[in-house]
Amino acid sequence: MSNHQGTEKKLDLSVNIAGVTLNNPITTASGTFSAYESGAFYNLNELGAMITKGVANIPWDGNPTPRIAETYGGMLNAVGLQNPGIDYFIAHELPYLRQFDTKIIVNVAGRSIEDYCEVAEKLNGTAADMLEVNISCPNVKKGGIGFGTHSEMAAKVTKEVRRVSKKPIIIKLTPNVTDITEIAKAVEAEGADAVSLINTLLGMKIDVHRKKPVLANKMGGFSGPAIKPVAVRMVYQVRRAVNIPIIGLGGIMTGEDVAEFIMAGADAVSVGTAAFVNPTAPADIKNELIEYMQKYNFKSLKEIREAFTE
Amino acid sequence: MSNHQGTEKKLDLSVNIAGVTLNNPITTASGTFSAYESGAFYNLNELGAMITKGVANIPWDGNPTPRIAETYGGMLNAVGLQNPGIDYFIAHELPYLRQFDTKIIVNVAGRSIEDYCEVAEKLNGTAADMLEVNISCPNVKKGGIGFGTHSEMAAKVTKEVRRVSKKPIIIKLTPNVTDITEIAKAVEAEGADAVSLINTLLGMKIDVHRKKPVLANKMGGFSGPAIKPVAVRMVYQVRRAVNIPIIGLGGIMTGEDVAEFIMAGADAVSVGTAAFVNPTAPADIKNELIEYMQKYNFKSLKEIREAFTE
Amino acid sequence: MCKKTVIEAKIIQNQEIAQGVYRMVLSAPEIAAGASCGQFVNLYPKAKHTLLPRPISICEIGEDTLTLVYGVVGEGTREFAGYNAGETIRVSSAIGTGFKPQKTKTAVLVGGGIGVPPLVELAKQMSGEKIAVIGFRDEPFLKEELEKAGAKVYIATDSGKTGFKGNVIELIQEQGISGDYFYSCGPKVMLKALAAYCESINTPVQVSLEERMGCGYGACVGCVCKIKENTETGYEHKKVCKDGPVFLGSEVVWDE
Amino acid sequence: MCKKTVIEAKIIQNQEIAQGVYRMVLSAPEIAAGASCGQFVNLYPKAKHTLLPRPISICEIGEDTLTLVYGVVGEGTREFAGYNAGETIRVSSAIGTGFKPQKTKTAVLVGGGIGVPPLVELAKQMSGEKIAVIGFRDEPFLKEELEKAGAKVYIATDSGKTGFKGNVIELIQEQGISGDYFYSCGPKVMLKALAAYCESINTPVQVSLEERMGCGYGACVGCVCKIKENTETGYEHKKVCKDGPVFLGSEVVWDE
Ligand SMILES: Cc1cc2nc3c(=O)[nH]c(=O)nc-3n(C[C@H](O)[C@H](O)[C@H](O)COP(=O)(O)OP(=O)(O)OC[C@H]3O[C@@H](n4cnc5c(N)ncnc54)[C@H](O)[C@@H]3O)c2cc1C
Ligand SMILES: Cc1cc2nc3c(=O)[nH]c(=O)nc-3n(C[C@H](O)[C@H](O)[C@H](O)COP(=O)(O)OP(=O)(O)OC[C@H]3O[C@@H](n4cnc5c(N)ncnc54)[C@H](O)[C@@H]3O)c2cc1C
Ligand SMILES: Cc1cc2nc3c(=O)[nH]c(=O)nc-3n(C[C@H](O)[C@H](O)[C@H](O)COP(=O)(O)O)c2cc1C
Ligand SMILES: Cc1cc2nc3c(=O)[nH]c(=O)nc-3n(C[C@H](O)[C@H](O)[C@H](O)COP(=O)(O)O)c2cc1C
Ligand code: FES
Ligand code: FES
Repeated sequence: MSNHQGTEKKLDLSVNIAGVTLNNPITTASGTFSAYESGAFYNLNELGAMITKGVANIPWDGNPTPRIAETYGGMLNAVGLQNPGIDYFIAHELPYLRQFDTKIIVNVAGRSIEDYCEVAEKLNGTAADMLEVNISCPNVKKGGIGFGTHSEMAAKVTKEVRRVSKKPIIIKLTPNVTDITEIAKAVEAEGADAVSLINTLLGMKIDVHRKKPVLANKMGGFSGPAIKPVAVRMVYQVRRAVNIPIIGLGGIMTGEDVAEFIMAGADAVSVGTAAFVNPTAPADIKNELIEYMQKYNFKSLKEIREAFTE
Repeated sequence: MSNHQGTEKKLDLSVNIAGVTLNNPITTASGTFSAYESGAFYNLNELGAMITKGVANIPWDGNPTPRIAETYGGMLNAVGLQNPGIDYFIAHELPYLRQFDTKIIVNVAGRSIEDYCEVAEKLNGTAADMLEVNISCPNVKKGGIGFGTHSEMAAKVTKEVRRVSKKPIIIKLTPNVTDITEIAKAVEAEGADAVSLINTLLGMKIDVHRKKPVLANKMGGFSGPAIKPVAVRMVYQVRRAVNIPIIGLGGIMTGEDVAEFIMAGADAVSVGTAAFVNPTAPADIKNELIEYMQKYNFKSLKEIREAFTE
Repeated sequence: MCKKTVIEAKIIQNQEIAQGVYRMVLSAPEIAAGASCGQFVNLYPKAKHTLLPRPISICEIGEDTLTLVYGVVGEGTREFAGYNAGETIRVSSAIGTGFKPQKTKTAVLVGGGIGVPPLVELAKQMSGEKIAVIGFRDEPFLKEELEKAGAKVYIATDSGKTGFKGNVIELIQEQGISGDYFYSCGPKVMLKALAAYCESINTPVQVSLEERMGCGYGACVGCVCKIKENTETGYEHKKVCKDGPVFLGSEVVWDE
Repeated sequence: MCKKTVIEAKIIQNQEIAQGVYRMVLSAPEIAAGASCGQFVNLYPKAKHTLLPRPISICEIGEDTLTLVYGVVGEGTREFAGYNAGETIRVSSAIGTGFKPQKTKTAVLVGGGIGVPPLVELAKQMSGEKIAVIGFRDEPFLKEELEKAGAKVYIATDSGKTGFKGNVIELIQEQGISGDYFYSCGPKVMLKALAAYCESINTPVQVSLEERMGCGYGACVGCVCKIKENTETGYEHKKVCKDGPVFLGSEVVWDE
């Protein structure tokens, strides 16, 4: 292990996403992070960025319980995007986030294109550094079909949000599609500044003792280390299909997992379910990434990416 | 635990799939079973049916190695359907299979519709009880796009194989699609006698120490307990979309997992990766299913299915 | 700033105290120091295919120790039951909003099954008269601990094997047990019935709820319950792991 | 009919014999009885997130015991290294087609690193003169065992810390070691070079190959290597776990 910092070139973890510089590539996956609660366990200044829970134009009540189920190496959730609405968020949550020396990425939810646009517009004057637009929400106007599963709809949301927003926008893609590169190309063409992937797979668990689905909502979003091979594959595919930055996520548990996503083509990453297994996971994973880089004498994320040969 | 067999109604594990009666719902997932090698570990008469490795019209060489990678709670394979071709299969493998008191389901691979039909025709006069048509293979004539990811192509294969085959045909569906019910409905409409699902998810793993993909083929089929929530969800969805029997698979490791698939809507199941973790898995899982049924006093698979409430 | 933590705590004792019910005593001074009655800790299984924390109520808080009592119901608790004294387990700081002991004349503590444990520390924290009414399917546990904490203990069992045959509410009515404040933890059906009973006799009750958790520390909104609020729907989804697990029986929407 | 099995075998010894290299002795009479040199067993990790068997060559076959020697390289072998004598491990019957000891005058056994272990049982099975040439990065192991089996042992290390500085083929050439039959196990680059060397000196060599495995018992066709055959491509994919791990050096297609 070579470890001669100071004399040599210094280790640089920073990454630029659509003009915004993150101190390091570790961000918090939307819906698995709360600044107040997570910050009780580790120093949030360690993060490259905080990605918030999804926020909609009005408060959403979310789904009935149980909302959570554990699976083999993974979990299901059907929180249903419970959130207090953008006005409350701007008034009561955003000010708290501003105290930290890290970037703020606001995850945006919506049931119609107008919903998304309303949130994006309201965030224009605020401290938010970027928006992450979650297009996995069902489009209620189109009978509940996910925006993210059809390239025309994905393109449409991107176009309209891009038009009204003054911030860089990241489009968050769902893995529940036949060809994710098609969706990625569609949103890139309409001005997405970056994409993040993957959102949760759609899964289900039945309790054979109670003889009913574990989740009140029956199906839910499947996340955690179990799904990592799908996420890595999709990041790899999308990297070869678009030129905009990629935030990679899905099952990241260790610093080496981060390196895996970077080699597959990610510019930054998000840590989600890992923070349930270990509340300090994002900070720990950042330190493990540094150890990994020191072991192989990588000085930047770019060097990791370039070391990958197919 | 009530266990008064003999005096009460007897436990009946049998199931009828498209006119073929299996003694029990446990079959072996294609590609994870070899009668000679698996039969060295347990009595093959315990199976409801043996599903063979994929067989094509001519021998296939398969992919370069490494073909196998382990993932968190799962695995990837890129065997590439190595097989000795249908003539060799009929001459040298089928006769060996006939000695067992269980059903024979031959999994059929192809790179064009003609390939599939040739195999199906050659099996007409043989001891095969049913065919399982693997439509996840890439269609070389259409630039390598999977037959199983487009409903028109899936329908076309089904129609042609149904026309030439004198045996019941099961169409094996891939999970790498936006809407699996659409494909299931398309193949049902063209005469599929049953569907089996799921085949493997598409996944990838990168070795961050060697800095290259683990599989020589880069991407591979993702299987094992990690993927079970996706499989259960798809069986549940397809059960509500078609009327033909379903063979459910994907991550089954225990008798309770079998019950879970049956509650979701499966008529029978296949055990795949579990037989790598434990070579006697199919037989053990059958016994665990019996224990589960005794615990809840279920006398048939139908009673399990009907006990499920949403 | 980092006021919460997860530590590897040494197991001092892990002993079966009733069939399938274990008492685990942990050496965890820093966690014990910050804990109060009715809060819970998260226990993390070692098996890597089981990811999520297991929330377990704090049964007793010692100077340097925490006592937990848990029932074996699934993979995680089965793993915990296999630990020996001397081994370690990952455990979080005490979490949530617990019981708020009131200065009243007679407190009635009502517990059902694996909901009995948090009542022990509660009883220890309260002066004044206290009556514990605890129900089990078959086999009671923690009776002595409650008595040591100064409570008069009544026992009900479904089977009638020990104590009163029936449930705790029937026992309360049969024995004419009364008090000016109720506290309770147990299965939802029991809590719901008790909340209705307390309303009928116009006596306040604090109830400790359970819900499936994701993070176990307030970040994921996985573990909510419906608490009456002046909103359009008449309730708000509050987090069991943070706003609870203890709520007033009168503020809970008992719909299911 | 069921001629193969997986058993829970008792661990008699599990001891570090070089840095990161362990000797594990298992009590497994039924498996020992059916084993021959150059075969391997599958060891199954207990951790449920690691599913696949770990193939480990048989180092020595006792009356009632099997000796394995393994290096710690990843999650599975790290788990194995943590076991204590008295614990159990799941282990399969002996699998595959091993070495076929030939009746020759002088046998040369060439091993590289963690490929050395199967040469010990091979040496024990052979009468006649035997020379072992074994290479390591830094720290040799199994020298005494090979000597006890009657072999004259030459050692090479990459670092030159012990024995000859260089690789085994350089050592063979430097020392003018020769024999009428070679046997080898080790990294693919070494085997490939040795096969070329043996061809050049017109001496047969048996080589033991490695490949990533799915089932580990011949069912999945995951673990193939290319063996020369009279086919269109000039080779056939054969299973390392069944047709091998030992093949003739001359029949292997050494393309990568
Ligand atoms: C605030 C709170 C306090 C609790 N206190 C105690 C206690 O003191 N003693 C005790 O024995 N039990 C207590 N429980 C219940 C305990 O958390 C579960 O029995 C335990 O999590 C089961 O884990 P398992 O792995 O054995 O079961 P599994 O069924 O294998 O667990 C699968 C998943 O479901 C969750 N789960 C299963 N049952 C419950 C449940 N009843 N409540 C919440 N999550 C559940 C698990 O945490 C896990 O994520 C408490 C629950 C809550 C919410
Ligand atoms: C026929 C045969 C005999 C072997 N004999 C020995 C022996 O006697 N001593 C010894 O130390 N090692 C031996 N190996 C290598 C040994 O199997 C691996 O080192 C071991 O599987 C690594 O497991 P892990 O969980 O520690 O590594 P991980 O990298 O965590 O394993 C991940 C997966 O890759 C597989 N894998 C990793 N490295 C190898 C490898 N080199 N060959 C095959 N599969 C691999 C594992 O089995 C597992 O499925 C042998 C391999 C084969 C094929
Ligand atoms: C409890 C929970 C809530 C989530 N909520 C959101 C959300 O509000 N918006 C969103 O875009 N993704 C949401 N996700 C998805 C995650 O951000 C992430 O894409 C997914 O969990 C995969 O990453 P992981 O395996 O690291 O958890 C949620 C995930 C979980 C587990
Ligand atoms: C090594 C391997 C080879 C496979 N080969 C085939 C095949 O030839 N034809 C096919 O239809 N499915 C094949 N599959 C897919 C399995 O039959 C099954 O659909 C999948 O593995 C999911 O089930 P499991 O999680 O129980 O393994 C293969 C799977 C594995 C692991
Ligand atoms: S469990 Fe995550 S908020 Fe309560
Ligand atoms: S590992 Fe399955 S055939 Fe060799």
